[in-house]
Amino acid sequence: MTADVNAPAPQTDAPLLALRGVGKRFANAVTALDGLDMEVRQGEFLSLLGPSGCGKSTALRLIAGLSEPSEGRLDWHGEEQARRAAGQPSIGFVFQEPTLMPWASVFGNVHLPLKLAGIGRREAEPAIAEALELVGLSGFRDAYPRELSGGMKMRVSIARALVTKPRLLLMDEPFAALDEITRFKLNNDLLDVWRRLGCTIVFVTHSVFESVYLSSRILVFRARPGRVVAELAIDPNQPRDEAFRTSPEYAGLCRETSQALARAMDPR
Amino acid sequence: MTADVNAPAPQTDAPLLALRGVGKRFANAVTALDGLDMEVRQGEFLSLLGPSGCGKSTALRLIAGLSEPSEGRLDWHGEEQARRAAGQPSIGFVFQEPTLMPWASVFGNVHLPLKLAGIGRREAEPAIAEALELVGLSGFRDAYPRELSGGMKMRVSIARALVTKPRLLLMDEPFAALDEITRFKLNNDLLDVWRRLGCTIVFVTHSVFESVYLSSRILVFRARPGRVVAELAIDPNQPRDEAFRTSPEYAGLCRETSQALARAMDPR
Amino acid sequence: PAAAADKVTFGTNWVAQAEHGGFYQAVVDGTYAKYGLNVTILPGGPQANNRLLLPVGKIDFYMGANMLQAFSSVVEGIPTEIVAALFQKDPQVLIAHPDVETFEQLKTRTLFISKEGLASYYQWLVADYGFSENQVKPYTFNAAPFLVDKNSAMQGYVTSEPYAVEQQGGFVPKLFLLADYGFDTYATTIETRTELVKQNPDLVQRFVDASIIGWYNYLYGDNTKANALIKQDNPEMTDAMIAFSIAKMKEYGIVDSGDTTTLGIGAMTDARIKSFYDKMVQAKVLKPGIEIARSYTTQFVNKGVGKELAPK
Amino acid sequence: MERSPFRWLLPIGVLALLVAAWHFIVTLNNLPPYVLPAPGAVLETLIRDRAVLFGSMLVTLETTALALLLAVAGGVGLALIFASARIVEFSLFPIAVILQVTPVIAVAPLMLIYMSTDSAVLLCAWIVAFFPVLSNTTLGLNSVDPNLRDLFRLAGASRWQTLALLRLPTALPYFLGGLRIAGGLALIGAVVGEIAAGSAGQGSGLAFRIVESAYRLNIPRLFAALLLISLAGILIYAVLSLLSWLALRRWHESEIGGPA
Amino acid sequence: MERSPFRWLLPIGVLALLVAAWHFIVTLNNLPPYVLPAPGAVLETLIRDRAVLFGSMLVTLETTALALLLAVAGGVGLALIFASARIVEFSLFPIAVILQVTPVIAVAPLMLIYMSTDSAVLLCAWIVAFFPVLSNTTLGLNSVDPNLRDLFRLAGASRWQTLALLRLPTALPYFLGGLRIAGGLALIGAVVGEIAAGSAGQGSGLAFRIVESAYRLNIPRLFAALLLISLAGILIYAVLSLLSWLALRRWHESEIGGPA
Ligand SMILES: Nc1ncnc2c1ncn2[C@@H]1O[C@H](COP(=O)(O)OP(=O)(O)OP(=O)(O)O)[C@@H](O)[C@H]1O
Ligand SMILES: Nc1ncnc2c1ncn2[C@@H]1O[C@H](COP(=O)(O)OP(=O)(O)OP(=O)(O)O)[C@@H](O)[C@H]1O
Ligand SMILES: [Mg+2]
Ligand SMILES: [Mg+2]
Repeated sequence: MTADVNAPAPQTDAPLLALRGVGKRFANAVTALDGLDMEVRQGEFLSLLGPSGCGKSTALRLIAGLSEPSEGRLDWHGEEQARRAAGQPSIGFVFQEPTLMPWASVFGNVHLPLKLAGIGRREAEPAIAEALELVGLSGFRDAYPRELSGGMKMRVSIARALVTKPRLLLMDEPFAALDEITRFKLNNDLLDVWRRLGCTIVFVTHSVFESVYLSSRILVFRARPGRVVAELAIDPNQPRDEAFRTSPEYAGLCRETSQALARAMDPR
Repeated sequence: MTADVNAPAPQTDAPLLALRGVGKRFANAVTALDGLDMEVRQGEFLSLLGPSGCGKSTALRLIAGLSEPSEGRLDWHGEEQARRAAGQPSIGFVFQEPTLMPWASVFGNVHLPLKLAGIGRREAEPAIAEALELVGLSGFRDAYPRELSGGMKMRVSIARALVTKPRLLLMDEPFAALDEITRFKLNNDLLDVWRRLGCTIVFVTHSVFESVYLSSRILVFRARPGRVVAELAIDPNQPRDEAFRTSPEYAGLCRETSQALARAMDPR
Repeated sequence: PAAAADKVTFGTNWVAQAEHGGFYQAVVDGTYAKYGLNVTILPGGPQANNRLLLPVGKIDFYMGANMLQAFSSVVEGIPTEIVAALFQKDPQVLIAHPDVETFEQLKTRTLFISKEGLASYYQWLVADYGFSENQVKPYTFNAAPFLVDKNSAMQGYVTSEPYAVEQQGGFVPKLFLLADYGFDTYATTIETRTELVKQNPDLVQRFVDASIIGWYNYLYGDNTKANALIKQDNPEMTDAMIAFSIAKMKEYGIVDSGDTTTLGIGAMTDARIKSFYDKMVQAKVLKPGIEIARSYTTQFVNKGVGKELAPK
Repeated sequence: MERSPFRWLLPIGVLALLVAAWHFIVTLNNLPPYVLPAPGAVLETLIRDRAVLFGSMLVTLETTALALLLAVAGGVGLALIFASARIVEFSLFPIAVILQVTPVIAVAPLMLIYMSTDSAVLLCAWIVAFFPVLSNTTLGLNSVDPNLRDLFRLAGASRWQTLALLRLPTALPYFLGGLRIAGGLALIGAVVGEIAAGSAGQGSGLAFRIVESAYRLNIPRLFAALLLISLAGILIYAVLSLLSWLALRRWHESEIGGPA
Repeated sequence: MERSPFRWLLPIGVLALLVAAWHFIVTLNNLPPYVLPAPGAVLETLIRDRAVLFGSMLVTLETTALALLLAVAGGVGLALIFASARIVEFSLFPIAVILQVTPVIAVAPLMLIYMSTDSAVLLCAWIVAFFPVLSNTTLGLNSVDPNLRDLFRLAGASRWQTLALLRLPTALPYFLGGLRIAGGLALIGAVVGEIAAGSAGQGSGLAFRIVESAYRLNIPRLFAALLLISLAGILIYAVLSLLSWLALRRWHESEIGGPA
């Protein structure tokens, strides 16, 4: 499978979700987020970048509705608002840890979201096979999680998030455990998926290069309390390919992003 | 703390360990390694690079003695041989997963190897504080693992491996979950530790850049069955600093390594 | 002199109650002391715990329930024997609702019988009267199932269960004392080790004599102190219950009837024991050929001890 | 060794050692059979009275099996009800505890008023056996990996799906642990139930044999009956351990590396 | 709700409901007290006979506490021995199972030959209670995260250190689960032990009150005794749950989010 990196990007400017003055304080008095304002736009590929422990995962969990903000609010817009009201959010989440069910095979783990949607084994088979093919694990469908390498587990988790073709894809450092070549391939595959499905992706990464290569927009976080300190927009219609990766424009964007990140780490 | 990147590297050419024709086959008939020949030299910084699932973690576990090869053998040399015979291997291991004890605080987790060596809380305090300072977690000594972000957990794990100042340090993608700035800082800190302690480091990574920046030697693995397909030596006395990172020499080495990796991924 | 008194322990087979009255009497009125004995009574419980303590020497005398157990001791080679029988009649009774007129009618009733009962006298009821095991339901020393099931009867001690039935059920039940229908075992015996009989017959004699006197005094004398001790050992016991038990013991001649008028309380005769054994063999409760003579000795009883204490 | 067929010899060897010790204690101290019968005498009795004893054992085993089955059904069923919310668990657990601590010996007569002997025995055995299943299963149902729980939440899993596909598998090792405890308890529950409420006479279980033997002071026979109970207990435990191994060997730490 | 102080009202409310149902069953069916006494009558008896009953309860509770303590010591001790190697566990577990399934009712008379009544009662209660602790602790000791085990191995941890610092903490939630089962079992073990081996008469425990009340058809009093046992059981369970919560709330899933 080769990604059609030249197809038009699905981005629109319609807002999907706005976080307004969101704060998150944990029981142990750690303030993970404070006064976080950010927007997620319909169909964009948004990357969150920031130092370790700055609240990226926390923000992603808030967006997913897995935890409630201690202050501020989340506003959903448009179609998605209706969907959520009807209790049919279509979210794919790749957790920072693989989060596989130890008692199920690779196939079973990837099948899970479909099964939960009432799609049986037989019916789900093609979609699962496709997802496993995408992450290069076709040969391991009957293996159990404990028989997989770290990167393989993470790939199963990615396949599981993609198999439902969700409208909103939240990914928490999905490629951190992967070698560069697999990573590049999956970068392209993900872009392809994004374009084909026209879905919205919020992507947490530590790699400046990756964020620039993939995103249509990058938010840079600072730590404790976590909030957005910089925003970079990248032309979504710019084709993402080897040529882009070696272009001076890319290098410039990376430098810019790196500087923003460096500032975020030492904001004083 | 700034790393003294210009101190002489501790490398010698004396072999520490040789793996000869090592194979590893798991109970489920997956052959993770087959005919692996490699050497670890006294005092070197050796990186293992290779596609996901190629057997890097498996090789590291064999070196650590955590699993036995199905075929072939491991020969320890010199001082280390005697040490092992006396049952006093001094190994620090950073697992691919954080592997923290959920019931112990950050302090307790880092204390663990010292405690096992009979060093009490009070006595161990300065070493633990130093290790936590190194990974930037001084403020979290009383937090429990489940209250930490993914990257923070991994940093605790790194601190735990460093706190004993081991003679052999085995690290399985220690920095994969970290942002680039933290990562760069820890890269330098690790080089500093390596030089100061004169220890041997075997380092698994997915980042070509990282491997070139850190290592005195790089082994590139191919997958199923896993074995070494390329070897690159980098002058250990070359200072590792921002200048090196931006030098054309560095870029060339990175390109060379990337190509070796690309060949490893498609060996036919 | 109290200092020289022999310390002996007497184990009973149930919690303290009027059926043990004579022994308590001998304790409180100093009869045992007078016979040079310092007696401790160790009450039993629903499990016949104390019985095994006799052969191993933890207790010196044991209150046996009936002759059957003594016979099985012979079968199992346990060196104990009966030295006195305080109850001439086994108080074992079948308790029925008032509509039951005859013993025969019980054959059509559900019978609540304990496991021990089923293994012993009930086999005799099957053999001699044509009762059936199928009509039996377990008796768990609680009369409620009997009270609820109007078409049933249950086992009991004539001196004991009928009281609870009268109180709670509000009717006077029909009682069929098995002894009156031919189940002629002795009951509430004193058992001791054969070795003790051989080596210290004097001690045994003193215990038997004092106990017999205790029984005379308990039945016919002032038993208030004995009853107080019973109530102390068993706080569940009430004066009404004790009065009921004593009345029944007298009414049915449990302790003092038949041979006792001539031989005194505690009497045992070879003929009676032989007759009972033969019946049990007939009923297949016991095997033939048991040396029953080894299960008892009459050397300590039939001497008319204490007879003068009985009202004329 | 851990995997060799000889491993089965070990527990048997240990038991043999125990029996030998027992034998020597009896012969050296010259203990009479009513204090402690020699193993030989017990075995002899077992063989001589095999018809009666094995017949009784079958009756008891039947009760045990049924009680265990019902304990599983009841324990898991209650655990599922409790699992619906912490607050339900909190409100209803006292009732389960009351059931657990009710001495069946005391309530058996009341049971007999309303049910047949067999049902009463079964109920007694059930009361004794259900709690470990309930308690361990509840613990297991509450020990779900929070990340996996989030995953299910996100995937829009219904309460029921989360239960079936997440909480139940998580609870499986705990449940199987509870089951191993319940197995032995069902057996003694059956025996105690028989003592408390069981029928006597022909066709009755081992408890009656025990009571009867005790009454007749036939201690070797009492021990033969106890021996059968012990064997049944070991058998039940072995079967449940095997079951546990079969269910968990592919993924749970406790069973990776061979059946316990 | 889950955290509010009113949560304590819920189980009490449920129990109150149960008592009300009990009351109406009795009055509507006009049940005689010997079949099922009304709650009022039971309470009355409880208050009237409080001196005797509470005295007995103390005796029983003392036995229970001691038995539970010994069950923990014995269960954990055996689990530690078993933990030394799978093969040891495999060889010795049958003995533990034999102990578990031995009906104390049957062997109590034999125990009395060798020990005092009090010890025999204690032993009975112990036999009933130790197994869940043993079984769950063993399961927990074998459920160690394999990565952590490797970590310890690498750090040159001694067998003893691995046990103390890794396996025991891992086993803690399992152990505490076993303890909650054992708590109730120790209580019924004490009651059964008292019935089987206990001396009757003054200073004896609740079991004796129960047996004697049943025999005398003083059913309200029997229920008063049962009530006390139930209350004791709930109390023990609550204390053990609290203990469990205190020990695990900072790290184990089963207790994060409030005591069960
Ligand atoms: N459950 C929790 N309880 C208490 N504190 C928490 C909890 N989860 C996260 N935190 C704290 O919140 C802060 C942000 O955590 P978060 O996981 O969002 O960081 P992150 O940006 O994802 O970091 P990383 O890149 O290392 O994964 C951290 O300081 C962490 O210690
Ligand atoms: N316990 C196991 N049982 C069976 N197969 C295993 C086991 N551990 C690893 N494998 C297999 O061995 C191969 C090598 O695994 P290993 O973990 O060494 O890979 P790796 O190079 O570390 O990969 P990654 O970069 O993804 O961590 C994989 O194909 C994996 O499926
Ligand atoms: Mg994170
Ligand atoms: Mg790996």
